[in-house]
Amino acid sequence: MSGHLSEEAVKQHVRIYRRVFLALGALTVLTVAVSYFHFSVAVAVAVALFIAVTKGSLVAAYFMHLKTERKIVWGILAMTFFFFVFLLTAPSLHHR
Amino acid sequence: MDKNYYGWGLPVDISAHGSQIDQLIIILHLAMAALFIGWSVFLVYTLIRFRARSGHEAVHETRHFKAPTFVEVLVALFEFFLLAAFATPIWLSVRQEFPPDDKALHVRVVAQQFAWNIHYPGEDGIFGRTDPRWMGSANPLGLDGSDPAAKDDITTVNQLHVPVDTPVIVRLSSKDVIHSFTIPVMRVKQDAIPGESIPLWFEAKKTGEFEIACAQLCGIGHYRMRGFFTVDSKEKFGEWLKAEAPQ
Amino acid sequence: MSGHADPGLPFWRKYIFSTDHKVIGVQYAVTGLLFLLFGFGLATLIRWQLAYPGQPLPLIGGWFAESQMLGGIMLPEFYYQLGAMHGTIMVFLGVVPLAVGGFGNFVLPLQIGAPDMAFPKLNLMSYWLYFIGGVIMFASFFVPGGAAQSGWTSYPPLSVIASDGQTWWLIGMAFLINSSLLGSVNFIVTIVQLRADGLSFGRLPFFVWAQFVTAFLLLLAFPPLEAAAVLQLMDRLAHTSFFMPSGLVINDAVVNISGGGNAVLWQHLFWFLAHPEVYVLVLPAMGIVAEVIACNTRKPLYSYKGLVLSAVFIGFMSFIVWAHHMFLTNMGTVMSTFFQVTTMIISIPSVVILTVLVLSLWGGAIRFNTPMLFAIAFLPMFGMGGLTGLPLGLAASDIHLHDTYYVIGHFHYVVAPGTIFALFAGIYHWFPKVTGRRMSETLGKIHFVPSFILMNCIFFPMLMQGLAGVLRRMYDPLQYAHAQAAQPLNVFASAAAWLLALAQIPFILNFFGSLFWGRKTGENPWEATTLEWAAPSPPPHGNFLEAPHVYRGPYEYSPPQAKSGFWPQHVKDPR
Amino acid sequence: MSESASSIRYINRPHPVTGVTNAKLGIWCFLASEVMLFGALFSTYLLLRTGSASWPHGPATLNVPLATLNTLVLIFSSVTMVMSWASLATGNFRKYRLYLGLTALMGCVFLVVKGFEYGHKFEHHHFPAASTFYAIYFTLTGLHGLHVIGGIAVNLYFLFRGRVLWQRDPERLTNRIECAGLYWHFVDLVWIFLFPILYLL
Repeated sequence: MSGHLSEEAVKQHVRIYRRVFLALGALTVLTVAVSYFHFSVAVAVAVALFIAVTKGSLVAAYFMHLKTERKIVWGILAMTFFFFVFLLTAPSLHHR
Repeated sequence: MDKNYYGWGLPVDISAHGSQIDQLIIILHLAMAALFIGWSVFLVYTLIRFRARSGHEAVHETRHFKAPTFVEVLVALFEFFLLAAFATPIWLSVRQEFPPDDKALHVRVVAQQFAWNIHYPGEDGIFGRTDPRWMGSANPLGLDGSDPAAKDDITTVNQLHVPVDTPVIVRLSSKDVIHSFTIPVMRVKQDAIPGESIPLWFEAKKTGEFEIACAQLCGIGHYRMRGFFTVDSKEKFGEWLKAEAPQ
Repeated sequence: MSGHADPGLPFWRKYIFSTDHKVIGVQYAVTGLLFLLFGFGLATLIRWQLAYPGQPLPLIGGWFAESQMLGGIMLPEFYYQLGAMHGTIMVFLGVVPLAVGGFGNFVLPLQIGAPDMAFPKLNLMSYWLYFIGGVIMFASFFVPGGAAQSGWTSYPPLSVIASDGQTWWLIGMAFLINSSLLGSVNFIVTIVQLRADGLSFGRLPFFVWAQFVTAFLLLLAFPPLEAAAVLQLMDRLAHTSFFMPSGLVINDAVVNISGGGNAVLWQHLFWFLAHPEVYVLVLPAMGIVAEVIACNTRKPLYSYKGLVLSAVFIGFMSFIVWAHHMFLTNMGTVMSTFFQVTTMIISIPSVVILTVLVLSLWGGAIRFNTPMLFAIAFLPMFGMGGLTGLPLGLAASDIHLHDTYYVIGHFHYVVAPGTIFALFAGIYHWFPKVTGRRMSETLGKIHFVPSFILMNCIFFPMLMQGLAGVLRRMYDPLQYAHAQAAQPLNVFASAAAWLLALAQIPFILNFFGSLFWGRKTGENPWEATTLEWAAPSPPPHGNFLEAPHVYRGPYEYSPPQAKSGFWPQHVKDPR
Repeated sequence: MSESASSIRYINRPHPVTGVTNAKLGIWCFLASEVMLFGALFSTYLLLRTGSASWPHGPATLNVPLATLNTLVLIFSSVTMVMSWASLATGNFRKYRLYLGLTALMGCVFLVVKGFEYGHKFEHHHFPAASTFYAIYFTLTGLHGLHVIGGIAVNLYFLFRGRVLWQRDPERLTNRIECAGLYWHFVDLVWIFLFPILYLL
């Protein structure tokens, strides 16, 4: 995303930001609402994470412009995510 | 302590699974020596033959060797062969294939800053309940006096006696920090991690008195956590157990 | 010459708080060398206690405080401080700052034809964070209870209940980690963005590739250790129980904490960094050795692509092998088998790199100057280090060898006659570029020969002790019969260690002497082809008079076209 | 800025091949390392939770409404942050300062709400040492809070010092605000995952 945006492009961006903001707000309320239903742990975790991932990707895609970001940034993030998975799961699988 | 147990190479091996580990170590080191000497000879030859001297020009073109890829593949295959044929079977047998409970002697070893507490179940074969609250210098294992099963339990400090040719299942834990229970002559080493009771097993093939050491830094007394590992004949072990039993 | 910092700066902005990558590189290198010397000094004290346990230290025994040496006899607390700080200082304050901070900062921008690093101010901050970390580590010796004494690995619960020195160690580590982290961001962006025109990734000198992979290792592996340090600080200061399981009884008293923690969690987070860290130690060394070998055999490397692919593959694999340090922590068999397989896999690219470097000598016209001697010596020594890793990588043989002197011998072979020899090669090789003067060849050889012999006299006996089961971190080896049997090896290794200390004097004299009396040299004393030799020696601020353009790969030595025997990257037409 | 041999390139102009400026690639690398930092803490959370016999239910022990408000506050601050960048991109310096000020303000509101939450916990003697739940709760939210403070400091710096750079090199300020924005959105992203994991499960 280069620094210079035409007038028209920014107006389009602002419209997107407003819509993303509403979506994020709604999803937040949704995830809180879901927590009041006493689902089993597995379901609760799955739903909560699904909503969180959705909100996260909205922020990343639109606010952080990842949607239009170049390959090199995606490459670094993909590699980081691969090692992130190992880091996240290995200690808990210690006794397997 | 007889001197010829230990020298500059591998210590004497009196363990059932010890010979397999020694075999693996020896094979590995022979292969390593062969590789190292082979490469070193080649290196020295190359250094001498291609040293800078008048009338000798370096050659720009590099591709004149096909051998190395073959050598590398060979080394890789050899490593995986060792892993699959030797290392994994030994590791699985030591860590997973435990002897049947009824045929084995059960012992609890509880490490603490700077001693090994050994706990035998006694006649009833049941370990008395222990609790950190009762642990003190008089009762290092924290045996619960009110528990009937604890009445006949036998506890010693730094003295582990086992009968020869009998599988022994040890439940290893620690009261304070991480220690590591090791008997060099038995090729046994297992971290004692507080908060966990870790099972390990071994079987001694020769009688004698050997030493237990702590292999994981556990404080300033780490170096003086020496225990005695005595392998008795079945009779002598029975006698020792009786002698140690509480009157 | 316009530039972001004009040379008319006051002294302290130009040499102390400079943002010029070359000044920062020299600062890193000199500080790193001083810490290496200090760390080596600690090792010589350890060797005294191992060779003559309980006997008063001659000559300097009286210099130490009562809490360290009582009547010249070393106390266990001080021995374990020496052990923990020797490891910490050599790894985090000595080798990495010299290899990455010193060589990386100075040589890298020059080799890619850039005027400076991408973020000069960030570079300045990196050095001073490192400096503060170093001061904290050094000062921790004088804290009541002494410095950290739970090993350079600081395993809890021991590290959580240790004296105040451990808190200083954690805070010092936080500074060092942030320094390396910011440094790695700087390196990655510099390599990706500031390469000269025509310098594609396929034409990068291997040294730059090694630093590139190293930067990613630092970037992604250090933060988990920082998180672990935060957790351990919380355990120590806020009495939380991240690493403290329930029911702990210390000195016959139940520990008054919530419990429920897991001691092995620290080992996972620590080794998640520490294994990539050991590749951070060796990759820049491989980069230096490749440069020096190519330049002094006067021919291209055997397989540039093989080297680069192996380095990248090592970088990738180094993130998923860490638990081979933890086979004996009651790890499940699936996990331990997985980590044995990944450890076997990662040994392959190391063999490939070593093979390529050895085969690069074939067909060359080898010049045996001092940098080349050190670079050649790196090959068999790193070979020994790599080979002795195999029995430790297989869990079955690891049962006997874990936590013994075999492990100490293994990693010292890789780091001491391996990485540090390569760093010596780098110092002798690039000293003319940094100062415009050459180091003396005779002093260089007087430094090389004894160092090479003595290094082996120290570390080979350790491998033998390891096979005999002699355990590491033992204040008094005479306590155990199996260690007594191998005690002569300790005496021999200790003597070699003290002689090695003497053998460094020629280097120190050479290093400081040559600053004033070394033979003056031009831009390219070694007739090398990479870009740093296209800049004046020492390069001015902004490095190149006019931005270099690159026309070919990095190692075009003895090409048919060039009569002069080498074809620099930036020269369009050699005739 | 002249493109002479000795000045660093691609500060404002994206690199022809990678298509990014130095600062953007740098901030993304930094955020990658932050992913690993919080990754280690989430790994700790996962291990402590799966390893413990009983783990308190989030909504029963923590103040969910207050945290929900905080989540909305942080999301709103993300929007104002990106709006401040967009305003700069169209040259509207006044609107940029307004939005950036709002972002910093929202950050402070988040911290104040967090302060109340912590205060409430301390009153009931729920200190980090109380249990591994509170330990990881305070450590995770505390480290996240430090990152919020860092973000506010950066935003305030640009709020007051932005004009100088705006006059000298508007494009460079726009790039810097974009990078500050990327960091701020990342901090919001971490909270988006922190909130359900600690408060709702």
